[in-house]
Amino acid sequence: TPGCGKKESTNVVKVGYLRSDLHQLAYYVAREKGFFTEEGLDVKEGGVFNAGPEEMSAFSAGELDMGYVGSAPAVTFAAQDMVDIQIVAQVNAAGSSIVVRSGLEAGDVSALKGRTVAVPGHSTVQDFLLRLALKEAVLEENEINIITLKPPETIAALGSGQVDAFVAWEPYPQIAVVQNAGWVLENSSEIWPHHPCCVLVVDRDFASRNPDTVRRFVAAHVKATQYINDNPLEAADMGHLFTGQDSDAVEAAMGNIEFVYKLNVEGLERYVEFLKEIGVVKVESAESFCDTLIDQQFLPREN
Amino acid sequence: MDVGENGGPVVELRSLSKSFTEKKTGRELEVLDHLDMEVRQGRFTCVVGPTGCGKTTLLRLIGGLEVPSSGEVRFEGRPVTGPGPQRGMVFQEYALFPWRTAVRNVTFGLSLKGIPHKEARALADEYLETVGLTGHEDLYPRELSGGMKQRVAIARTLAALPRILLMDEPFASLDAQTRNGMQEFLVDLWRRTGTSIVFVTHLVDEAVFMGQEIVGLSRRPARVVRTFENNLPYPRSRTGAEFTELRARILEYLAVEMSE
Amino acid sequence: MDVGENGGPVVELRSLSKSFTEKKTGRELEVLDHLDMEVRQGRFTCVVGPTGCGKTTLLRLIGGLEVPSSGEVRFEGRPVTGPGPQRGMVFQEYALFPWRTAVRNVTFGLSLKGIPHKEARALADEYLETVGLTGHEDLYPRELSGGMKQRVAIARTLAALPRILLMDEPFASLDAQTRNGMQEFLVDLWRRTGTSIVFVTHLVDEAVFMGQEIVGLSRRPARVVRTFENNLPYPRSRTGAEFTELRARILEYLAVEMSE
Amino acid sequence: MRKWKYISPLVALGLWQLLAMVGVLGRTPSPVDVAEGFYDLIVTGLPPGYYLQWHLLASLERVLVGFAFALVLAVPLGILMGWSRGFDTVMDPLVEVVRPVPPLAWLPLAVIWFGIGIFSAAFMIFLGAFFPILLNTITGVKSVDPHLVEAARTLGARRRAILLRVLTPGAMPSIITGVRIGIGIGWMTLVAAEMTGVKSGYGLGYLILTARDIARYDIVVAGMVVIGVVGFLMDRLVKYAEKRLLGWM
Amino acid sequence: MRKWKYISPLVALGLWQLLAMVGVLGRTPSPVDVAEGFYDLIVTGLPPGYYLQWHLLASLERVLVGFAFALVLAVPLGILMGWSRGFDTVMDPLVEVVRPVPPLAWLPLAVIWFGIGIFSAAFMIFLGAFFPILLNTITGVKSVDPHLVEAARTLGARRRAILLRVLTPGAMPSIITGVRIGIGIGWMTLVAAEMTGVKSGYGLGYLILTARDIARYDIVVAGMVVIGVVGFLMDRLVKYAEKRLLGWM
Ligand SMILES: Nc1ncnc2c1ncn2[C@@H]1O[C@H](COP(=O)(O)OP(=O)(O)OP(=O)(O)O)[C@@H](O)[C@H]1O
Ligand SMILES: Nc1ncnc2c1ncn2[C@@H]1O[C@H](COP(=O)(O)OP(=O)(O)OP(=O)(O)O)[C@@H](O)[C@H]1O
Ligand SMILES: [Mg+2]
Ligand SMILES: [Mg+2]
Repeated sequence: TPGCGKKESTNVVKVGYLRSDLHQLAYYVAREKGFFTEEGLDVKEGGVFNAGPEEMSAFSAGELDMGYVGSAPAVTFAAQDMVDIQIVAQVNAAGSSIVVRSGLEAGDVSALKGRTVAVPGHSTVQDFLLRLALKEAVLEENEINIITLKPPETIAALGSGQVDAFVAWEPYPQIAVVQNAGWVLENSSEIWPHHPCCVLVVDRDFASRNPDTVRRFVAAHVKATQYINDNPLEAADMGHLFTGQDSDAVEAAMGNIEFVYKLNVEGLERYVEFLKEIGVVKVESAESFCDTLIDQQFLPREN
Repeated sequence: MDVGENGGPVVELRSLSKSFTEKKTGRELEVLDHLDMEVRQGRFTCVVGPTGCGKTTLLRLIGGLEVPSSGEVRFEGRPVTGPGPQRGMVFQEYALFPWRTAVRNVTFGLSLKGIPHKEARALADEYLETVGLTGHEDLYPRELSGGMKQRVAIARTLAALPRILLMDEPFASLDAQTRNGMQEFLVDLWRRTGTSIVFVTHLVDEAVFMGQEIVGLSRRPARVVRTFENNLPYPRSRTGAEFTELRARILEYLAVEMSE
Repeated sequence: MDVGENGGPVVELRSLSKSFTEKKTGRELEVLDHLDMEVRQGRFTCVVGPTGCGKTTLLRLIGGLEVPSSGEVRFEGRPVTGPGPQRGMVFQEYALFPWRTAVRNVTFGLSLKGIPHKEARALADEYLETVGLTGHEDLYPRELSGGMKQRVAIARTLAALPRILLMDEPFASLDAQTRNGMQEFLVDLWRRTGTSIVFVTHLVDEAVFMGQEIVGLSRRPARVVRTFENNLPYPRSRTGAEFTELRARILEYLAVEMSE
Repeated sequence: MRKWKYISPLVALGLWQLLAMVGVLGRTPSPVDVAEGFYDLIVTGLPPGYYLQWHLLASLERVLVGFAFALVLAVPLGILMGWSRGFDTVMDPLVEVVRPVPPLAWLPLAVIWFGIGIFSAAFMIFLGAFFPILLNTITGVKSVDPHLVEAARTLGARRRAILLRVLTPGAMPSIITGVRIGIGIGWMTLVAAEMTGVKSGYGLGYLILTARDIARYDIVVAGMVVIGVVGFLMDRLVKYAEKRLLGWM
Repeated sequence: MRKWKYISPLVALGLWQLLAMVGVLGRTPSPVDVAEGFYDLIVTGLPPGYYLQWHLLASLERVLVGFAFALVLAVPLGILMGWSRGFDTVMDPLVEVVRPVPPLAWLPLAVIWFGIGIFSAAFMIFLGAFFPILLNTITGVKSVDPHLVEAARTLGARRRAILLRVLTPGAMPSIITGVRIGIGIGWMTLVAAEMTGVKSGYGLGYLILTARDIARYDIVVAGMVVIGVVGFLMDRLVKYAEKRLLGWM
């Protein structure tokens, strides 16, 4: 406890992550390749979650020290004061796509006019990406029908023609492709290059008491990220094991994900700005909010 | 109507046996054992016997609600194969449809015959008048007293125009006063309509007050112990010497039979 | 024991009135109207009256299960304020605890008094012997016949050592044979133990067969119409001339009262 | 006594607010927060422009459709199962194995079968409502006094009349209890049902899930309160209908 | 008749396979697919190394903990509410408003309050099981023949003895029915409960959600079958216990 004044770091880290999320492959690689152990860490799985909000709730309940999570729940929960966390590293950038159902001709996003498009959640990064794409195609939001649906259901709905297109994170777009349910209209990097996606967060109190532990954890994460980029074939195999998804789909999806650890601060600010605009978060300024939320000190220094 | 007038047999039971298989033990339970009996047209026949001897079973066999194990049940000369509106049953528990008003209980059988609603209603009103229930047509069974329920049940059965009325201890759950009233009412009704009646009871008093013929059954398995003729004139008194004498005679006779 | 021996009054009802508010209509229903009555020590008192006149209400007031609207109920000189084991109640519906065996129904009151388990069991066995139920101790109520249930209820009440037994039509749901047997049994038990008994019934026969004093109540609101002394020696016969004569006298008297 | 009727919700609210103010509840929203959430829902909507009343209406529609299917299928099937021992023996194991499967577990199949939109939501609600109605109908038919059936037979009734004029009205009290439980459980399946995806963007369950996604716990609780109160009112409504319908009881 | 007992599941299976083979079921897995899913679950596990039996055990543990809390709280509360009219009047509205709130709607709060792991899952199951037990206990106490209470009073029983020795055993049949329904509904809350996040990676609900994420519908259905069959067996078990416990009935 802070009151004791001791700064003796613990080696035990309770970590949370999302089940079947290919974006968070670095966690799995660090664990399987022993990078955490190399750093002298005892990483305990505090919880495997179905969705980001539950993981953030677990931070609220004090059950987790660190977590791999999407930037949407991380930012919204922090803005609502539901959690006291810091973002200490990027997990991936890009890695989402707009997929159109098979049999539907579409040259670009403007062809979606009057169509039904699914996003995985209101105000998610994917929601924002869709809005950006619409703006580019000079479409008003009310010219298409945006619905909310979780990716596993979305693919079934796409196959049966219930939705015409969807935006989701990998590997769902590639699964839709492999299943012949749809084809990729646009990758998210074309809409917003290097846009931030999943992040590594830490409980602020934990970070202040165990800065060294956090640093070592981030180091393992960095190592894992580099490993993925250096060994794409093996990484794809591990992605298959991690998610249980079809290996062809995983391999194709890997190409669309940028596994990076450097924080895209500017991108996060832009996303917070968007959340502020649609009234989801109420902060004075996106910039100062991100300033307090993001802590880059644990990342390795550039040389 | 002349009460003494009697026709031929309307119900004939020939060497009738009935046994049940007890569910728990799987044992065979003999209830009726080669029973022979006749019910004559237009007569008021009472059946008395100790509890559990098989009176209800006997009546249900006549009604066609049970199938004999052996022997035969004939009604108007033809074998009985199932229940039918010619043989009207009046149950001890009234068995009124609780979701139907008095009059709609009576119309139940009528509308089954395809009689149009209005006509059925008018007929039912008549039958309710017969049993003295005018003014209570639209009450639900739970709003009626025990005696009134019993009358509705009788009216409902009468409306189906049965050629014989089978009554299974219909007054058993009534209190003494109401019961006496219902006995008088039933005798009166029978004298007016002339239907044949088989009335089951375990009270000798009741049988002596109403029946022209009193059939005494033995303990289970039931046989007919003896049939008493009762030619006392109607309306009968419950306290007269002849009444008391016949009652005592039957009780004694049955008691001797029972103690064997 | 000499049946003729009588003590002073054990229960005194002084100008007792009771009315209920009907839930549906909100009307006041007068059930007892300034009723005066005394029950003498050691006597067998029967209370008869028509259905719904207030017999049960009267007994419940003595038992302390109802509060008088006005007037007073005294037991052994002291006002009654609630139920207690000195005044044992025997209900028509047996009111046995269905989840307890016969003997454990009897030990219920004993263990409440803090009597240790073994001792209570031994005492209960004795009481069950008194009512002739040895060998049936471990049966559950649903496994007992109506008469046997009634005996267990009596044994249970006796075990609480009441100084008076209040019985509300306890035999009403028994069939005629069993009922007669229970009447004989109760008279016998009373002659052996000498407890005071107040026995409510609507059957004059029953009252005449058992009671030393027969209190006739009027229709609601109940008043005491008349108290008959019945000095016929025990064991009584149901068919003797004196019996029939007294029965007829009471019936007639009540009938006149009722028809007013 | 009647005036004490509303004391417990009030005391519970007060206590809740007190605990929140003392700070022991941590991040659980207080009643005042929830009131503010309500205000936002009514004035701004969530997502903005999507107001509370439309969320409620959309949910009610789904529940009614699912419930109507449950009613129309469960009652006749229940009457047949209650009446025919053979039919009951044959169907019972199937019913008993399907019954405990959580509606939520059907979600993936519901989407495959019915797509998104009202029918897959209604299907999940159907699953919740169907079994209580079915089981109560069976029980109701079995508990009809056999004397009534016998009486009807001696009055000349045959199978059809026994089913429609004796067993159905006789089982009605139990059927209506089943309807009450069924509509309650159907309503309780709402959140799961709306996880099948809503096309319109409306629905109380959808609202709760959206609010959760953006950490608006005040709105989560406001949504729960609406579900609770509406569920309570629906129950009272059915109870009232029951009283009118079963006047003879 | 007994040999017809298993005919309906068999016929249903056959029909299902037939429809799948004809191709009308689209992506719905056929019984043979499901059997293969079972094989995978038992041999490979999902995620690999996580075998079916451990999923089942983890779920059973959660359900039992939630159910135990429900039992321990609902029975005494129900007895008090059934016995004291005042207490009932005061508590009833609160119960009636909280009751219709879907367990799934509590999910966000459950995680804040109990974190992840067994207690938040158990809390959701608790919510499912609590109300049926409570309501049945209340009904049970209210339906105890008032003559029994009066008889006990004339035998010298006071409040404590009335509550413990008359009302509690008298309400037992109804309480046990509540327990049966409660454990059933608790079990049906499983998938929702395991959406709170699981620490161990085990759980049938978790399994179904995982399988759904990766579109392994064969395993989704296999999980549903396990839930259905176990739910059925649990019900039979409680029924059996009921028979032994209520020997006097
Ligand atoms: N369906 C049945 N299955 C098994 N046993 C039966 C059945 N119906 C009647 N019994 C038995 O047959 C015997 C005669 O029964 P029944 O009802 O005919 O007697 P009862 O003379 O009408 O008696 P009570 O005076 O009590 O009405 C009883 O021992 C009863 O238990
Ligand atoms: N708690 C009550 N509330 C309202 N009315 C009551 C209540 N208890 C009894 N009564 C009414 O008081 C009257 C007398 O009832 P009571 O039970 O004392 O009659 P009884 O003489 O015992 O009748 P029975 O011979 O039918 O047992 C009846 O009209 C009854 O409806
Ligand atoms: Mg009989
Ligand atoms: Mg009475």
